[in-house]
Amino acid sequence: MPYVAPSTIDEACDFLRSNPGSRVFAGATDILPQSKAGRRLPEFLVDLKRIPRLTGLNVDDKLWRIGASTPAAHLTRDSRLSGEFPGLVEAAGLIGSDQIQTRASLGGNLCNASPAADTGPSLVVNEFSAVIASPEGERTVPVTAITTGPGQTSLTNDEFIVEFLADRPAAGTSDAYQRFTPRTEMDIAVVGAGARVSVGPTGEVTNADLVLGAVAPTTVPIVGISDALVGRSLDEPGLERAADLAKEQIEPISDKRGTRDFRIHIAGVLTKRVLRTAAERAGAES
Amino acid sequence: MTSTSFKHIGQRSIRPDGLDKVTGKARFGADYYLPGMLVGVVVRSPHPHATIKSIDTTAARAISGVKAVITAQDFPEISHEEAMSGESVVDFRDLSHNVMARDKVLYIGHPVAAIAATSQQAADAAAQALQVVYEIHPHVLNVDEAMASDAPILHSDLDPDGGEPTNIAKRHVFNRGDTKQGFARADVVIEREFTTKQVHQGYIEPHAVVADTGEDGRSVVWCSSQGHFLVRDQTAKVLGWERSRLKVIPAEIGGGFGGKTTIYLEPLAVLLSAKSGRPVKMVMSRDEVFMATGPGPGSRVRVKIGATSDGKITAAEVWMAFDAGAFKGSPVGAACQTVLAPYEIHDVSITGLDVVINTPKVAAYRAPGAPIGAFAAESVLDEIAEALSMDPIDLRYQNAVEEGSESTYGPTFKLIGFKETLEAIKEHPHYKATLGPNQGRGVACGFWFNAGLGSSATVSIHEDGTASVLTGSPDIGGSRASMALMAAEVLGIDETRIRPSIVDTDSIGFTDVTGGSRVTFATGMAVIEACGEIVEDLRGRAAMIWGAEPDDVEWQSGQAQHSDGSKPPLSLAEIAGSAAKTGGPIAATASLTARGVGPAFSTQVCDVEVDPDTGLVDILRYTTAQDAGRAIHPSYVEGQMQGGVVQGIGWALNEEYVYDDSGRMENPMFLDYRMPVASDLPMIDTVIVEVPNPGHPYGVRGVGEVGIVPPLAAIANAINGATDVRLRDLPMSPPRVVDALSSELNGATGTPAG
Amino acid sequence: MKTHVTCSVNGDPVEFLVDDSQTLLSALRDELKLTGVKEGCGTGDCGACSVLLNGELTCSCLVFAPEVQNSQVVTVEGLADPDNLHPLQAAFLEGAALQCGICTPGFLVAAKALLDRNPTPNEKEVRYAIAGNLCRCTGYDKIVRSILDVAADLASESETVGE
Amino acid sequence: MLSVANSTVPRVHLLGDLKRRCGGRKTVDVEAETVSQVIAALEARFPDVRQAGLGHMSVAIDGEIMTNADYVTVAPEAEIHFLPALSGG
Repeated sequence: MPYVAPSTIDEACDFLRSNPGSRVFAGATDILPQSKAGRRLPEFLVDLKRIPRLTGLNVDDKLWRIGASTPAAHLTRDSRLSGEFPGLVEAAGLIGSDQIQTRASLGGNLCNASPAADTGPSLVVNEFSAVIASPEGERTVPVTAITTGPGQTSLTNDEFIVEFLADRPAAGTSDAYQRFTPRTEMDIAVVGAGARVSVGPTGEVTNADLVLGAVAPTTVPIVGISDALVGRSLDEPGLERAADLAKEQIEPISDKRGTRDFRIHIAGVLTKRVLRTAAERAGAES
Repeated sequence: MTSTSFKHIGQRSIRPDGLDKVTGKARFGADYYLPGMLVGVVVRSPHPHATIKSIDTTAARAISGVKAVITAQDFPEISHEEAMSGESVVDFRDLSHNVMARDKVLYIGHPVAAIAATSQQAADAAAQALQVVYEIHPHVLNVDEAMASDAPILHSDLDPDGGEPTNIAKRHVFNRGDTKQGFARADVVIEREFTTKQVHQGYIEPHAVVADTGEDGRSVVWCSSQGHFLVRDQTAKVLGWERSRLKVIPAEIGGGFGGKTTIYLEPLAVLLSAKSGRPVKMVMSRDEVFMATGPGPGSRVRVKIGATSDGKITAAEVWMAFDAGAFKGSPVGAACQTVLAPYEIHDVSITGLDVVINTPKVAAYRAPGAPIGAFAAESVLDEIAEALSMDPIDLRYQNAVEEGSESTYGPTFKLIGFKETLEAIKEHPHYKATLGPNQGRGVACGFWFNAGLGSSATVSIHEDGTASVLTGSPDIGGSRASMALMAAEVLGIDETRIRPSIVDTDSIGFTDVTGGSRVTFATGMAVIEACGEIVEDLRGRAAMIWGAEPDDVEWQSGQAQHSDGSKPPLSLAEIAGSAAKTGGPIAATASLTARGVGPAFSTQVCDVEVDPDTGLVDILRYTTAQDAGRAIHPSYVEGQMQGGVVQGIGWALNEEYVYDDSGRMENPMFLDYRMPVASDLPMIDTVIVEVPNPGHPYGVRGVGEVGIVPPLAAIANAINGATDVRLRDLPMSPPRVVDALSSELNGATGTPAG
Repeated sequence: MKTHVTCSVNGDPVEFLVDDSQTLLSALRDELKLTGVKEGCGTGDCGACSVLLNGELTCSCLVFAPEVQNSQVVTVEGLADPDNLHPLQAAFLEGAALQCGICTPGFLVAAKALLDRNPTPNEKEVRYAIAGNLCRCTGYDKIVRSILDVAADLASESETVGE
Repeated sequence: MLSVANSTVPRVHLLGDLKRRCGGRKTVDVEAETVSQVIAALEARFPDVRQAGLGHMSVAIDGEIMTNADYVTVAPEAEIHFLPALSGG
């Protein structure tokens, strides 16, 4: 299984087109354990870390660009990103240990397509889009279009994510990510919750979004959160309503990491906590 | 005699093997590479219970690079023979069948063949190509399933009651007095049922071995184990070899906790090497460690304790069923003896069942069996204290055993330090600190016998006045430092001038395993004895030099001194320097069975905070007091206490084997087998209590094991303090806590008395 | 077919041949015989194989060996200089921060990575920084204390320099 | 003399299975100077004891638990218990 490390997007695309047995990777933090667990390694290992556009963070007046292979540690160390997307940075800081975060990337976290991936809810709730390279050229899709089920994505074998894009958040808008795990570190989310909340000048909620992970085959945007919270200050009845909405809209499974009932219960708890944190960050009175 | 009267003992010296371990030079089991070395792999059963109909090795052998393939056919048939091996009784037929399945496979991961090849790829390909035909049987995964009336039977020859074969391998019964009368005297009687899951010792170093068989048919084996003599003897037995055909060289060992007091890979590597004529290295992967090496048992336990209104325990009944894994031999017997051992109770009835199930054969795990019994008994005692509105330490103190108390398992205690550990915790600031909302405090106690067994030591004095101390006890936790300190104390020279080494099976007398908390006690005793002989020898030589009688020579501070002060003292180095003129080499050996074992007690207090929404239990503060007898090297005594507590915390909160319906372990990796990480824990405060063991020259008791006994109950009791809810099923993981809290809210009463 | 990798390990130029699917851990141990790097799990869950790869703390079991072409790798063998132990190594010895010692190389490398980035961590920061390293013997108490001791020494040294 | 108080010979204390095999007695006094003689004496008087496998059990003499203690001397006033052999971690 030869290793190749293209240095340009075109080179990578050409290689992938002519070698259908290839698999792209960035941090290798999933592909190597999977091969240990018996999954066969691909015919070619295509390392996407040597393409400059895929590694790095850029921000202009309007837009954030995060290279798909950028290690999570580069996100957590970037104070501007932490200021504008604290929730996404929290999620990146929860992917495995420090050892893992120097390697694991947003692109890998999304394309490994684990329902429990920590950055999924934050990417979705912040409406990130993904620039996808393919032999036919580049296209941009919402991140929700990428993962289609556990271990499955909509990308074809010769496609890969170049970077993630998002508008810079407006003043009075912030996000948060929280997950539940039995251990404080080195664990997989039993439930993960990403929230984005906007508040008006008097501290009332003007918009609220919530996306949950590890409660269905792919991330679940919860419908009706804004309706439950908009116009109110953060009060317990509103949060209770949001928690009920979350619990109604998810379809978790029971597995070694948690039962269905426990996941539903925790989804309700995290919904309230993560919305409160995001709202406080956005300037709401608690 | 207080610690201050010692010059070396009690010092926190730098461990002699430390430099190699912080620089990466130390060689552990997997760190040996020999010229021409082959890679060995094990082919394992994918079924939890099946008859092996046939094994066809033709295709596997045909793969290029494959040098040897072995199955049970290559091992001798061994009949049932029980003998002491290590610290416990081993049935060599079971041992042989566990290292290589003969007729039946009894768990997923049970070896059916082993292959040696020139590369990992070739070995893996051969493993894939091996053809095994199985006839699959239904399986049982816990004691309840195994004892059901229609349960599939694992072994046709287990029938403790003399009837039809069952999965109950043994029934232990300890009855004393009359529990009926005892309970009649009680004002409060509480009976509860508990369950625990299998847990793994969790050593970070996977099992590893290199075997090299010479043209003369003798093998040299490098491996990490808790006892290389045990590896030699068990491997020889399984292979039908004479023991002297094997020389086992101990590698540094990366943790054992009881799990490396048996053999798995060693006979396979030796046989593969013998067949291929080349060195063979075998290293387990982490999932092999989980699926094929010793977990500790899962269990179901019932405990009933009665007490008078003023807190005197009047009677106790205990029923315990432990799973043994695929072959008999769970530590339920030890659990029966330890479960109530800290307390003076005259009317007791204890029954223990050893039950086989279709999982890996259980192995010893730190104070084997005792934590499970203590989880149940110490939880019930806490409820009694609550029912009587008594301080939980006062209740225990009132019933605590002391010198002269008759133990629940029979013998009368000599000098012990249990009450002193209770006092230490009661007086500790931790016990009086205030608690916040959702926080609770729990206490629990534990007992462990400790072990003596056989040890050897050879001490040599070199011409320059330095010394070598050789033993056969693998050092898992700093015991070389303790050997050097004890030798320094006897010889009177600085410990930095003493080099302690652990040497191979051909280079020292037989030595039992590093287990049972015995090394500092028993191997230390051999070192002390050998050093004592050296001192006698040195006195004689000084007398020779002075033309005096040996009785006129005293040994003080590393010097020979004439009793009337008429001669200037002769240092050890001076006498050693002229050794050739005074009788030649100075060396002594001691080989002994260490008598005078002193048992260990621990009392622990724990504060937790429970998140009522998520069920997460946070350990806020933890203090452990333990009677060490005498702390030879206090840092490593503390280390044993802290390590034992944290293993107990893991067992209490999150660790468990999760099996799916097909009998496959679902979490054979560190990501999902959740051992505590650093951020889960507070500092673990220690109080070393020193009530010297009268059976040891320096008062040493063992310190390694008892620390893991109290935490399960201490944490359960603390959770009750925080939530008013008692958890009786391990692990007390967030889903369990949430369930318990919500059923409490719904008015349920928890586990009913059985 | 094997790949020829040239890189720096502990400051020395090295080259080795590997199968492309081989890990950096396997290259260090099996090819270069740097056995101070330990394998506890092979899945990035125990940290025993921790190395610094271009200065970043990494599990060498999660790196394909060919990835380190032209890179700098530091293992536990490279922490001490010829005359002196690294302060962390000395502190681990003084503080009895190891029992069996199998996890020690990984902890030392992880602790170095922490102190390189944050010379004055508090207890919580230390505990989270080493959460990717499992130790089953010590309960972490003496490891955390030893790292904090080194941090305190670094702090007082920098104060002294500042004066 | 069976189960009769006799302060000049070792006394074996019996629990559970062993007690049953010795006709329900709580203690048995035996004329013996070593552990193996104790076992032989017990087996001679109570043939059922042979199935208990005393030779593979630990023995506690005056509170101290030992294995492989066949030739260990027992004092005239010794208190003796037989216990299942144990394992330690």
